[in-house]
Amino acid sequence: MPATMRVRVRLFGPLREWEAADEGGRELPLGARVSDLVAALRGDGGLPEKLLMASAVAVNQEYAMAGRVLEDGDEVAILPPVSGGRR
Amino acid sequence: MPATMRVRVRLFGPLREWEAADEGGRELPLGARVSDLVAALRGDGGLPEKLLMASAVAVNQEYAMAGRVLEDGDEVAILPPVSGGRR
Amino acid sequence: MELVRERIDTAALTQGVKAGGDGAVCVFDGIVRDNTRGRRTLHLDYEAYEEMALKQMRELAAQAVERFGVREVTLVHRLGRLVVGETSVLIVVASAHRGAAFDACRWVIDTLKKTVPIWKKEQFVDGAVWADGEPFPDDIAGDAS
Amino acid sequence: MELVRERIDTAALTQGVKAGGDGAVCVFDGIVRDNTRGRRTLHLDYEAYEEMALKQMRELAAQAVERFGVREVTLVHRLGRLVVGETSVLIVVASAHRGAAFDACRWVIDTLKKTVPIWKKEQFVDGAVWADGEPFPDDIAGDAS
Repeated sequence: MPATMRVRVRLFGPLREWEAADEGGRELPLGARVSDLVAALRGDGGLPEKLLMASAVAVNQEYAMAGRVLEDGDEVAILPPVSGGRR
Repeated sequence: MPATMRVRVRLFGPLREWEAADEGGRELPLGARVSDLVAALRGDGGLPEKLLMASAVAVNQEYAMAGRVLEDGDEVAILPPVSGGRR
Repeated sequence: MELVRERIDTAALTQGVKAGGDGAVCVFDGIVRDNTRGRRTLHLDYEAYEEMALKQMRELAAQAVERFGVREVTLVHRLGRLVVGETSVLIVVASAHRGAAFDACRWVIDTLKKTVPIWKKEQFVDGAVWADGEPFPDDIAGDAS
Repeated sequence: MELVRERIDTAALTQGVKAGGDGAVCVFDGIVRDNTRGRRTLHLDYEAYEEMALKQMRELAAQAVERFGVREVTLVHRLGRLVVGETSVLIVVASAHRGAAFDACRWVIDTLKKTVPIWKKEQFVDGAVWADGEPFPDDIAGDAS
């Protein structure tokens, strides 16, 4: 039995416009990092590379680095460049 | 008959507290400059030297330099450092 | 710190903050403009990663108090559909002195625009687009790239 | 631009300025603090060389529009007796962009405090003194010294 975990993936802003935007749980091998999840999303295709490149990632509502190790049940959000406020 | 003119002298802020603060007209020789009027006020005594040193002068509601030549009927205001607004 | 869906009551929020030791209140009122680079705007739709945005807004306000020594920072952002002239974000900083009030107010709006997870879609007469957004600061950018 | 003897209605003045092209309003509200360097203030009395102060305030506003490219500057100063918590000066700057709004607002209050002929006397529990005031800028200082 392979050692896996599930994380919840959330997409926001312009990333919600793409069909690939499944907001559900995602199975990952134990010990997977933020970068592994991003690679998996990229592998799915469907999300525009340019936007993905410019995006940040938050784990459990805090910004997280690419090397951050994920845990079962984590909420991982892909955040395109933000545009709150007003110019 | 000496050639003289009259200017109106006005004092503001802390300068109003001194007894010398006569706000009336003042006779000056024709061609007198801002610096001559200030010297005359200084000669009267009664105005604190420190405050006078820190003050600016306005002629007809515009800041004026010491060398400005006065004209008959000018309004000359001695303005201590201003303190409007709030820190 | 609040995310709201109704109109932001600038007057009430501004009046509410003053205390006896304050000598300066600096307010930033961000409002929906009628155009972006000359293209006429009909309305804007703001959305947020709400749980995270609120957390970030609270942190921003606390950091501003600590960094600039101001007494209080109030920060409200509106979500949903806004029309021209409406307030999208309001920042009120109360402080004993004016320099700190200005500095803190500006730092809060500048930082909010780069880090708080809120996005806006602009509806023009001839189509809708998501605003580009600002690049993330370096300390956040370890990321999906 | 106004010198007034009644309460300054911050809310009304702030609401009144917005126009369609504005994306940012920066407000500075200068209020009477309850102390000066720890000494408890009862009230302040502001007085002005009114004709000149008004002229200077109009010039300040016009210069701010020209220097910073903002759309509009509103500037009101109160005279007479003010108690703690009351607004002595209100500056409202409306602009398409926030940087110019902040810069203009700050420049107006900084310049006003150095050049507009207004003075205040502070009444403390144990006596009254005229506020020191700020030294005049070099371009004004040719003067009574």
